[in-house]
Amino acid sequence: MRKFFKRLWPNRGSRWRTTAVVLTASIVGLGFFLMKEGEVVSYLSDNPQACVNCHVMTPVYNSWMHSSHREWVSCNGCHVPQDNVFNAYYFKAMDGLYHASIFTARAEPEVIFMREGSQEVVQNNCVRCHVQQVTQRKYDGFIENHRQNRTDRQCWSCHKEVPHGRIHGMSTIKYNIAPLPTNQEELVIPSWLQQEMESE
Amino acid sequence: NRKSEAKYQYVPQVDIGENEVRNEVWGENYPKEYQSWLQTSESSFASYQGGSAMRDMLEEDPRLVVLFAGYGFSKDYNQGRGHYYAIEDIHNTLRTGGPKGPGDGPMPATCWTCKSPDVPRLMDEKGIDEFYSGKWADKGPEVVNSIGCADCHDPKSMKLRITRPALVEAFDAMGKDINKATHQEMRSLVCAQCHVEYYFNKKIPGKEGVPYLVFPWKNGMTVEAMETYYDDLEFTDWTHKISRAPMLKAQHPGYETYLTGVHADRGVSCADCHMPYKSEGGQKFTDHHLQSPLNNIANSCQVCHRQEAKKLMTNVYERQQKATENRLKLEDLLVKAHVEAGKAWDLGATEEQMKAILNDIRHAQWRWDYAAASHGASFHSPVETARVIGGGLNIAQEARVKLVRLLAELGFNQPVPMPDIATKEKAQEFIGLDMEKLVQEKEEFKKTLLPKWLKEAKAREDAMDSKEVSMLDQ
Amino acid sequence: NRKSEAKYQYVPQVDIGENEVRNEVWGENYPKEYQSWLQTSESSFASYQGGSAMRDMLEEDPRLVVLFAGYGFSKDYNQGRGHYYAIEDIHNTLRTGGPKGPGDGPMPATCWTCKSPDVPRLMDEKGIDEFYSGKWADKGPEVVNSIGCADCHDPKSMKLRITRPALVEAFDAMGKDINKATHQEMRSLVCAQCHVEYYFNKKIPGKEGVPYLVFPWKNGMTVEAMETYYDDLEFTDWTHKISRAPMLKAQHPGYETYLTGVHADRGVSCADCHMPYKSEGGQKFTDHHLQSPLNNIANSCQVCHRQEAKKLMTNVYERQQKATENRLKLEDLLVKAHVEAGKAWDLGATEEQMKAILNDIRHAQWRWDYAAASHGASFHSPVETARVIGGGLNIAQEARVKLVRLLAELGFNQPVPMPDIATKEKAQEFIGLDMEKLVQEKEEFKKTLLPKWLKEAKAREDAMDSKEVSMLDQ
Ligand code: HEC
Ligand code: HEC
Ligand code: HEC
Ligand code: HEC
Ligand code: HEC
Ligand code: HEC
Ligand code: HEC
Ligand code: HEC
Ligand code: HEC
Ligand code: HEC
Ligand code: HEC
Ligand code: HEC
Ligand code: HEC
Ligand code: HEC
Ligand SMILES: [Ca+2]
Ligand SMILES: [Ca+2]
Repeated sequence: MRKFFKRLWPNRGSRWRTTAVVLTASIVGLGFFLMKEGEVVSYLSDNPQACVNCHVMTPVYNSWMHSSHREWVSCNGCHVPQDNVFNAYYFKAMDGLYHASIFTARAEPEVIFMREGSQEVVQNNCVRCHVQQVTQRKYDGFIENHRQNRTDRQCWSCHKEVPHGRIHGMSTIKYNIAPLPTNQEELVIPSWLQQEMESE
Repeated sequence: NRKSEAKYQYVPQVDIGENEVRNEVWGENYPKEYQSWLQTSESSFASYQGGSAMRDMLEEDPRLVVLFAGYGFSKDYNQGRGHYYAIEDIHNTLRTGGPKGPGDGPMPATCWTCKSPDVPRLMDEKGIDEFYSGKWADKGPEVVNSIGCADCHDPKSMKLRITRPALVEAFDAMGKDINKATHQEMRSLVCAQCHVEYYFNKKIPGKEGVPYLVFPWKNGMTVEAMETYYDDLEFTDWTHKISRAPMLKAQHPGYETYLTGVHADRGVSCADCHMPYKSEGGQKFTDHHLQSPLNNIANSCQVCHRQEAKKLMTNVYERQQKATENRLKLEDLLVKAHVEAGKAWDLGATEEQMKAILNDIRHAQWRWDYAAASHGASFHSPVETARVIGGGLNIAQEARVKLVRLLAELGFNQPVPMPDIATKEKAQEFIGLDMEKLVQEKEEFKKTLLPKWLKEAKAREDAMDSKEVSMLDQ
Repeated sequence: NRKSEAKYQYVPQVDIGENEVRNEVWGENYPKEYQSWLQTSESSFASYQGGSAMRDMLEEDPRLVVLFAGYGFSKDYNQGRGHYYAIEDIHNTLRTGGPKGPGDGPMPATCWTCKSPDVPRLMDEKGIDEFYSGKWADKGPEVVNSIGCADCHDPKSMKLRITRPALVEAFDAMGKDINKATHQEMRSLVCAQCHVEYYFNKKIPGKEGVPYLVFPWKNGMTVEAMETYYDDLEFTDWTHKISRAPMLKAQHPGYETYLTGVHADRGVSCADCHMPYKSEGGQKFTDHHLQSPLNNIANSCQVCHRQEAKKLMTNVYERQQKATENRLKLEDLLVKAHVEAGKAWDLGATEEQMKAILNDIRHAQWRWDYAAASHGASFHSPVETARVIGGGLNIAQEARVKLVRLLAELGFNQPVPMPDIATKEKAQEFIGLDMEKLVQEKEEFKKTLLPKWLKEAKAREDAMDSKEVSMLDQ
């Protein structure tokens, strides 16, 4: 990643320098545009809809929506460190930047994988909530082998369904109809009914 | 922008109109949902008390015939089955009788409300009051598509939407705005358009005489709140033929009872269990085969519960059986109370003497029905269901204690002999129904009027074209 | 090896003897468990229907006085509180009367069985039959330590163990071997030694006259199975003073009802909720402050449920309130039935005429008690509790229907006037209890006999030495 940007950056004094300045300016401008376009402010929240700003996130949104965890934890609860506030926003910013650049470059793969860093974060988050269930001796009778498995393996190597289901990939959910933030139409009733209701 | 791409990753085949009633047209754009919707036509699964198989409730339990004496449900009452059959079943039921043409038959047009996407279309075209007006037979040629896409979806965005005014009005009456519902709530509210207790209010100021569909939720949705609502209105569905009690019919308060259960409390929606995700060839979509989740435990319950399917099934059956046990006791008491009240009339009881008794019978049977007709409730909310039945048992017996005292006063101090209602036929004979005539009329209707309706509808729909989406539109 | 290291991480201070009854001696080796055990002496928490605070059940609900007329529970009945108080409470209750010395008083020795670790010691020393024989007062000086370590633990390995023969015998009767219990089951079975329905069987062949403690589980643990068991034996706890019905007392069928709930179904044990882990200074141990989990939601419920504490508390209260609602209705009916039956006797009813009625009263109150006395059951198993109450409502009213008919026959055809039982005092007066005398006798006992018992016990225990563990033993 760093290499990639280094190569892109023009050497001091090169003819490209001026062009680069102009380019930088436009990139910043574009950045603001992208920020608006990407509803960046919404990323500061824990609202999972922030993540569906990108269509590539709709399969994971939808699978989460249909998972046992929907009522308990949304994206950030698993994918962002929850140990302290600073860490959380830092991780989110880095993650967000990464996603945004890949997305803008249209380089998203058909099947997305968590990077190693993310995996650690997620594993820690599973443990954060389930620590008692997976560590207490007294639950050994209730759930076998958890104490060992906690350290040796990733939770989702067994709990494959949690929370995105067994099948992954961009087209695993055919009609990615998620409540897009761009689609903020508020009525849940057809217009004829709305008129009728108003006329009363 | 790129975000909207998501919405149209698929290639729409047709442009679906605002009032597109033909499910197969929607199906061209959404074949998987449509294919699974078609499966609601399956009718082979039977569970302990539910499933999609045809089950004649009156045959399974002839006591119901006595409970409903003087009312349509004593003629014919089946367990609900798949959405695919909504139209067919309302054609076939003896409750709608054998109309000979417009203006004829026992039922109002309002009966169509929960059976078809033709309903929102007609309401849009004619107005709501006009839709509710007239006889069931008047709109026969207009309502022909079974419950489908347009009932729950906005054709443009495919977002869930509420198409039935009664639900919107009921929210209004409770001081709530249905447009504030969350996405997750909508996944239950679309069902709450139909799977709810209702009545026909013919006395709405300005709409007098129109059997307007109303959900009686103004005071709340508990069995007591709705009872007070009806008592305050002095509303009565029918007068019982034997006891002459002013009865209430509870129709499937599924949503109301579901709300009192632990699943609703934890944010689990109807669609989570009855329309879970399904995988086909590596793709996931919402299974539109709405059915008993017991026929689909792996995709529904097991998303959240790791227990074996058999165990989960047992959990459901256990709760249903416990509810049934006391519900049947209550049923027995109600049959006795009706018959005993009939005896009291025979012996010359006065209105004055009967008043409190009949009111008890009304309230007890209302509780029984609230628990019985909300078909899923013994699982959706077993504790509330048991509470309601317990209340009913108490009131039914209260009626009987009073009845015994009255009968003694009238000179009859012994158990009142009970009729033989061992079978549906015997029970129907006991309450004086001429079943042969009813069946005969229905047959006549199916031979003469019904084919006309269907022909007329076909002609109308054939004339509607589906707009293929041109490449340019995309 | 490393495994035994784990076991003996702590340095045992004393060598605990097989029959060590003094909790403080165990406490030297296990200070954290002991300290938390001591907390069962706290008595300030009150929840909607439970908690550790002293609650006079008869004052909270004077109807109970009438239900128990002719039986000890009409004199005095408190909500159970912490294990710390088991001895104090059995000394204080008016039910045990004011014995003047050995051989005196209304209660048998068997009453001690569930109150103290002195019990297994005595059974070991004297034999089981001998322990159960004689009067409660006979063993007063012997039983002084409140429920503690030796009741549940093996002193060598600290493994859980069953020390009460009744539980072992009940397993035998069901054809089960308690030694096959899993570790997780043991975490409930130690409680099932005491939190269960029981009766005193004086007719065991070979032990005639000994009020032998028996759990009536041979046919099963449901309310019906135990009822059949008692009916078959023609067993009666007492004859009701007003109705003369042959009554059954249900004592805290906590374990039996728990087993029918979803938590038991999912393998959750009593200890999971009532003895969760606790952390202190980085060390985890089992919290021996047995109490209402509602005073400790974070460590109990929230291990498995991530809802807010308030929500979980509401869940519990809701279930309890729904059970209470119908339980109170049933209570009302039972009071009426007893009084109406009394009236019938007054009017000259015959045994023959009353028989079926009294049997109904017996069965209805048995159901009420099964639901009421199993204090946690309205949460442990809300659906089963509701089912049981529903059954009771039906039977109680059946009795009343028959009573009304009989009363009419005896010439009394109107509602029977009910007594004023607005307070505990009024109710006790109504059933003819001489409370002053009872209180007086108890005071006398506490002033004279009780101090002697305690002195005698102290002398005995002071003579017992605790063996300090020498370094060599380790
Ligand atoms: C309960 C924890 C949890 C929650 C909540 C959660 N995720 Fe995940 N997520 C995971 C786990 C575990 C994986 C890895 C799945 C695997 O590799 O099988 C994952 C994988 C992913 C991936 C990689 C793609 C894939 O399909 O494996 C993306 C993208 C993702 N999550 C985004 C989201 C978004 C967006 C949300 C909120 C709408 C969300 N996650 C909510 C735990 C969670
Ligand atoms: C700007 C568009 C966009 C947004 C908004 C977005 N993502 Fe992503 N995300 C992507 C793209 C593109 C990828 C694929 C990256 C790859 O695998 O190369 C991705 C990959 C991921 C992954 C797997 C890779 C990794 O980092 O381990 C996770 C987890 C993830 N996203 C979570 C989230 C969460 C949580 C949110 C909301 C807080 C979110 N995403 C919002 C575009 C986005
Ligand atoms: C914010 C808290 C939280 C996080 C993070 C979390 N869970 Fe959960 N999990 C819950 C709750 C709450 C439940 C539901 C428990 C209940 O039914 O009351 C649950 C249920 C489960 C279940 C049982 C239901 C099922 O779907 O099988 C499993 C297994 C599970 N979680 C695994 C995981 C794994 C694996 C992760 C990490 C990828 C994870 N959890 C992350 C809170 C969390
Ligand atoms: C070797 C496989 C394996 C690994 C790794 C594993 N688990 Fe499990 N887990 C199981 C099994 C098996 C069960 C038993 C329940 C079942 O039938 O699914 C279970 C049950 C659970 C439950 C209780 C589910 C319920 O029904 O309430 C939770 C919560 C859970 N695991 C969380 C985790 C977490 C968090 C991790 C990682 C720290 C983890 N598991 C790692 C196999 C595993
Ligand atoms: C937690 C899962 C769950 C939820 C949530 C749920 N149901 Fe059910 N429902 C069931 C089960 C299980 C049955 C019993 C099926 C049987 O007896 O075969 C059932 C039965 C029914 C039945 C009777 C079906 C038949 O076969 O006769 C109807 C109708 C129904 N539910 C509608 C609803 C509606 C409407 C909602 C929301 C208001 C809802 N359900 C919410 C699980 C659920
Ligand atoms: C508020 C919506 C609503 C209205 C109005 C309504 N129904 Fe229904 N109807 C339902 C639902 C929901 C079911 C499925 C009930 C179930 O099985 O749980 C049903 C089931 C049926 C069935 C099939 C099962 C059976 O009972 O045999 C028939 C026939 C039927 N209705 C006829 C009618 C008639 C006639 C009327 C007018 C008196 C009517 N409906 C009014 C919602 C409605
Ligand atoms: C337009 C009205 C309407 C709507 C909306 C509706 N239902 Fe129904 N539902 C009915 C009627 C009517 C029947 C009975 C059909 C029959 O028996 O002919 C029925 C039957 C059912 C059955 C019984 C199926 C079987 O196989 O026994 C289930 C389950 C069910 N509905 C669940 C739902 C759920 C869940 C929703 C929302 C996602 C929903 N319904 C929305 C009217 C409706
Ligand atoms: C009884 C109500 C109901 C009916 C009828 C209905 N749907 Fe749905 N539909 C839903 C629900 C609920 C969802 C899930 C929405 C969500 O989770 O956001 C859904 C989701 C969808 C989706 C989104 C993609 C997916 O699979 O999750 C499509 C497309 C769809 N339905 C098409 C159809 C078509 C085509 C028909 C008619 C053949 C139809 N629906 C009839 C209730 C209904
Ligand atoms: C979307 C998640 C979800 C689905 C789907 C679901 N449940 Fe549950 N279920 C829950 C939650 C949450 C609870 C409440 C207990 C808790 O907080 O852990 C619960 C509670 C229960 C209970 C205990 C309540 C009682 O009545 O005693 C049973 C039994 C149960 N579910 C069975 C089922 C069955 C059977 C199905 C399928 C028809 C099902 N569940 C579907 C989440 C779900
Ligand atoms: C799932 C958790 C759970 C389990 C398992 C459980 N209990 Fe409880 N128990 C409770 C709750 C919650 C209450 C209600 C406390 C209150 O009302 O304050 C309660 C109440 C009680 C009470 C009355 C306490 C009081 O304050 O009056 C007793 C005694 C009791 N339980 C014993 C048991 C026994 C014995 C078992 C096993 C056979 C058991 N419990 C299993 C949660 C549990
Ligand atoms: C099988 C075990 C067992 C036997 C035998 C037993 N008890 Fe108890 N006792 C208990 C349990 C368990 C409680 C706590 C009940 C609760 O509150 O849930 C209790 C509570 C009490 C209390 C305190 C609460 C109250 O009722 O005031 C007294 C006093 C008492 N018992 C006296 C007696 C007497 C007297 C006898 C003999 C007739 C007796 N016990 C026999 C188990 C037993
Ligand atoms: C030796 C008999 C005995 C055993 C063993 C026993 N209990 Fe008790 N328990 C009692 C008695 C007696 C009382 C009532 C004490 C009183 O009120 O004086 C009681 C009271 C309680 C209370 C009420 C406490 C309060 O604060 O209101 C709870 C809760 C309880 N027990 C739970 C348990 C659990 C859980 C177990 C097993 C881990 C258990 N008990 C084992 C006899 C026993
Ligand atoms: C009412 C039953 C009961 C009584 C009384 C009781 N215990 Fe326990 N004890 C338990 C249970 C249940 C466990 C958990 C056992 C397990 O999970 O293996 C336990 C665990 C322990 C442990 C193992 C370490 C731990 O903290 O989990 C020790 C040590 C212990 N108790 C000491 C004592 C001492 C000392 C006393 C007396 C002051 C005592 N116990 C009284 C039921 C009881
Ligand atoms: C060791 C795990 C565990 C503990 C501790 C626990 N529960 Fe549960 N609870 C469960 C399981 C498992 C279910 C069954 C639902 C399921 O399968 O998800 C359940 C079900 C429930 C339900 C739904 C059943 C019903 O009656 O409607 C409620 C409410 C509930 N628990 C509340 C509590 C409360 C309150 C406490 C603390 C006093 C508690 N639980 C302690 C595991 C636990
Ligand atoms: Ca109605
Ligand atoms: Ca008993």
